[in-house]
Amino acid sequence: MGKAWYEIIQDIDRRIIYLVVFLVVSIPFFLSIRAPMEVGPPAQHLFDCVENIAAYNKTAPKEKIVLIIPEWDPAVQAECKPQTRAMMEHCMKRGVKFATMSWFYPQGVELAEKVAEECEKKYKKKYGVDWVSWGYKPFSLATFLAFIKDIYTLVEKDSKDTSIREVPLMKNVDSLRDVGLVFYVSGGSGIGYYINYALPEIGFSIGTGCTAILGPEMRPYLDSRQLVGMMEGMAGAAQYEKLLEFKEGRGTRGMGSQSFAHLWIIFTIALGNVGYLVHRRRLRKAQKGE
Amino acid sequence: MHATYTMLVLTVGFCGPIIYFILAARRGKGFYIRPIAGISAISEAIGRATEMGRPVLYCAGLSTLDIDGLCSMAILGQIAKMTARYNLRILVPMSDYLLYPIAEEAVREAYAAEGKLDLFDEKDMIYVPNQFPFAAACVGMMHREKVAANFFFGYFAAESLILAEAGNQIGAIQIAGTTATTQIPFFITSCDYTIIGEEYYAATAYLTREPTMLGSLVGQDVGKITITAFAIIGTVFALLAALALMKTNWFLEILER
Amino acid sequence: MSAIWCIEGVCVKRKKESSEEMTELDATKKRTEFFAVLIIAVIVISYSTYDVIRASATAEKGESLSDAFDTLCLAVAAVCTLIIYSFLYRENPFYRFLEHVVVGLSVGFAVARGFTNVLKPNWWDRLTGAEGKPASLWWLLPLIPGILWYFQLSRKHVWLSRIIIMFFMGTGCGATFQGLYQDLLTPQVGQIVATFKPILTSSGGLVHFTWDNFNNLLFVVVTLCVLSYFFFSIRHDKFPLLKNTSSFGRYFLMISFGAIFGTNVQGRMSLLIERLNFLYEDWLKIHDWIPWLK
Amino acid sequence: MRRTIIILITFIGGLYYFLNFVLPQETPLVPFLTPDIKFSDAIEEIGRVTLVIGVFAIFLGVINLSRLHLGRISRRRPGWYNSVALLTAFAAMFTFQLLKTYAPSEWGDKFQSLLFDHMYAPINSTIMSLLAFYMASAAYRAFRIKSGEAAVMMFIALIVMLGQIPIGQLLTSGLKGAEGTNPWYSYLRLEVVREWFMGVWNSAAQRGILFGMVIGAFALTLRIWLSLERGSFFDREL
Repeated sequence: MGKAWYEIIQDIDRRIIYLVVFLVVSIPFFLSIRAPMEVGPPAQHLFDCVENIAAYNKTAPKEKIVLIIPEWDPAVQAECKPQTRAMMEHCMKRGVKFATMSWFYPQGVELAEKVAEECEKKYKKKYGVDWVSWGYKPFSLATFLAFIKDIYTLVEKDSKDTSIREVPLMKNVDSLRDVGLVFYVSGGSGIGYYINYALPEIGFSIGTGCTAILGPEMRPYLDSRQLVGMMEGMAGAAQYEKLLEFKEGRGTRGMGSQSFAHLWIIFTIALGNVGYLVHRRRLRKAQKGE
Repeated sequence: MHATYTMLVLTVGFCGPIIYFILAARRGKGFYIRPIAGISAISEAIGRATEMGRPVLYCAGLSTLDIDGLCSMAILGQIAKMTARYNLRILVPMSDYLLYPIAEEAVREAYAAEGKLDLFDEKDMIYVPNQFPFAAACVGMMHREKVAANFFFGYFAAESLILAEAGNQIGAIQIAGTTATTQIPFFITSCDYTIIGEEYYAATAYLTREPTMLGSLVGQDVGKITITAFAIIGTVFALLAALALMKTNWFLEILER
Repeated sequence: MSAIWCIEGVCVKRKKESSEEMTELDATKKRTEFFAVLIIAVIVISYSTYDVIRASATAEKGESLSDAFDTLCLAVAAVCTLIIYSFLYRENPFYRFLEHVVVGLSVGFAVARGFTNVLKPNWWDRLTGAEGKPASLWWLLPLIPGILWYFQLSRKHVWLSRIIIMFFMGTGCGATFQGLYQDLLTPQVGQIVATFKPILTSSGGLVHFTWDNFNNLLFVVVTLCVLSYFFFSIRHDKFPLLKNTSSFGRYFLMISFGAIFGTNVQGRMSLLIERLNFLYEDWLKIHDWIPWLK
Repeated sequence: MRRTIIILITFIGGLYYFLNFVLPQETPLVPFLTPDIKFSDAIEEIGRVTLVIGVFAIFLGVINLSRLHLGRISRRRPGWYNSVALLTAFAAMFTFQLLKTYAPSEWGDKFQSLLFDHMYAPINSTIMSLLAFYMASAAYRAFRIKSGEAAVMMFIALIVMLGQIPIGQLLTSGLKGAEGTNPWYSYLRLEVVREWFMGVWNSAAQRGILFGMVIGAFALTLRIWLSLERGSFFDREL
């Protein structure tokens, strides 16, 4: 005896679901589909924070810089790379100088440097003047605390092996107090060190670019204003790209695949429920008939 | 980090009732404890494994030597005791080198306590460091050994759904408990029972039914009542301050000292 | 009673049956699978060979071997990716092989890292006085407790290993105390303190109940209801209020878990996008040969 | 006797960290004798020693793993070639990782990169990306309106999913008020509702779980540290 349609759609083989996921995520790679996002408050606040720093720098005697901490590796680059890129684009576009360094992932800062070099070409900026890399520093709480007190005890050379005092950008930077925003891009939770140890000492703003997985964990910090804003996953990057009017960004592009995959999941959920409800109704009718 | 005054007071405020009720329980005072179905289901799962004559798998996830890991080891000891009683094998892949010897010791102890030391095989305890190799090894074990029940107790990250879905595919009965709240939804969708948040720390108390442990649960409830009271008082003070009925929110000031 | 108080898996309660039907595939299915694997293997191998040859041919002088090796590495990575995906179809010998390989790699990596990152700088260098650190034979002392771990392997003296295990349990506990407060009460704005929010505002002598105030009220109510779900020792029949709050608490938990599930879909899809990006763009280089993408 | 020793050792193990937390920052290590050396200054050295002692345990796992797989190979159990692969991979990774750190050479590094960057890392991220598929099948299977709880979870998950993709946002983009105005119905836009669920409901529920968990962890810590914990592992006579 064959199954009724409402039983079939309740029990689709998982392999078919897998196959369709694979196909719908693949399609946008072969067709150029762009999908702009509506901007949410977390991304907007982060954007405003950088804008404020840019405005402050125009009038203040001493410029503030942005410190970008790329704590990611290739495994999460689908989300973290567009976030890093968007922030760097923004800084370069507004002429805000930035530094970058990583504590947990040696690869993080290398990958971020590559991203910065791509931006550099686009905006015709120069290493050392507009941005600097402080390199990878192995983390220990003691070194981190020392770093908060004085960056120069830890960062003696930049990642290109020049003495840090000779980098033009650093002439303006005496301590972490000259940092306006720390932007922590990560799929892990090391941001707690900045919130718990650095924030009470130094009143900078902290923003984060996190994977979508980490988003809910970051919410309480947003709520308690310990974080000014965040880019949440690929969608966060896409929102930021929209604010920047940066159309060829990887976040915006990835959202095409995301949309199709989401729609497929929603469709299967709906299908399963329709089957379930019809089935239940039929069963009830059958019971009444007896 | 050093304790602030508030923290010291709170430490005493939290520890005091716990120790008091543990001592009271030892003197023979009985306490009521509400049931947690996920924990009662553990023996059901082991019963089913016994019927099928297949091993069970215990997975502590990415726990390290912290309180989550220690709790997981305490639960492992209890579950291993049950599997020993029913002459079952328990497979324990571990991802942390510090917890690995502890797990081995816990399982050995459990089998020894039931007088089944000959059933204990060190080769069922394997060490696989790092998140995804660990997940791959667990999934492989589930498929090859055709486990009848999976227990996930400990700290989990992204691998939670990989493990739970693989267990679901082979039709194992699955019980999960974790403190990683972001992973609970995935356990809920793929496991038969999920133990949430604090229930996880209470699990050993439920499994042993020792008066000491039950007393501790009562003490914990006092701690939670304290937090509830704090939240309500704090909100009232925040309201008073917002309505400008008070010059400063001195309740907040005391807390932050 | 018990069923009411658990968050039971909301998954469809299937009849739990063993997966016998997966292992007993009929012969035709096996033959189809064999040919499918064969075809995929031929395509992958021929493409990789072509890619490697092309890389070595286009390389600068003296670099051809090195470039060919790099391209080969890329092919290895792609093959590994494909084999892992084959697990989605079903467990198979290729996956099993790769699983063992990755376990081996992982252990090798962990042990090597344990030596290079921990033992060498923290112990060996201090014992022998390398890297500008003063040599000190005191560092032989940690060996004694270190050896205790290995009494696990002896049946007779296994209790000695218990000493070191419990020592580590003790340190684990001691270190936990401060960690707990980091979540609860950090010096500036802790989680408890952040819960205190005004549920009314006043301006110009008038009292308002704004949208923010409503959210604040909601926040406190949800937090406390969820917390009340975790009360273990209070009888619900004696405290009817608790019965209500804790059942609401359970629904609030479900809302939170649904929200987490929803956001996670996005995160997990990103991982797949990243892998496909590797397969299509880095390995197959679709931008080089698909006309409309050039 | 043995039990007393072990209870004492457990207590001592946690004592330093506990005291370091409880005592004020200025407490000297040894009162009156060393006023300059603070109690908390010893944390680094103590941490280092415990770390070193701990790492010695890593070989225990390796010993067991080798015993298991050498046994399989020597007895020619089914799948013994997998065990060969495991041990070979282990030896190769270990050797090349050490070579890369202490004796770097071009081809040594290349092989290390083959093993790490082109096998270990891609396998890792591919296993992780399996989650995308599992997510879809778990959602399809689990989200049925069978109980109130499942329905709530499904409903919220749907809203959140729709609210985070452009197409979903397009559905309710008509509810936006005119530029600069904020009519009540603009709060019904999917991305706003999503934000609300994430920001208020989810944060609040998470905080509730967190409070409970902190207390639970507190109690367990106390029980283990003071050897009040009971259960097979903790109260067997030695």
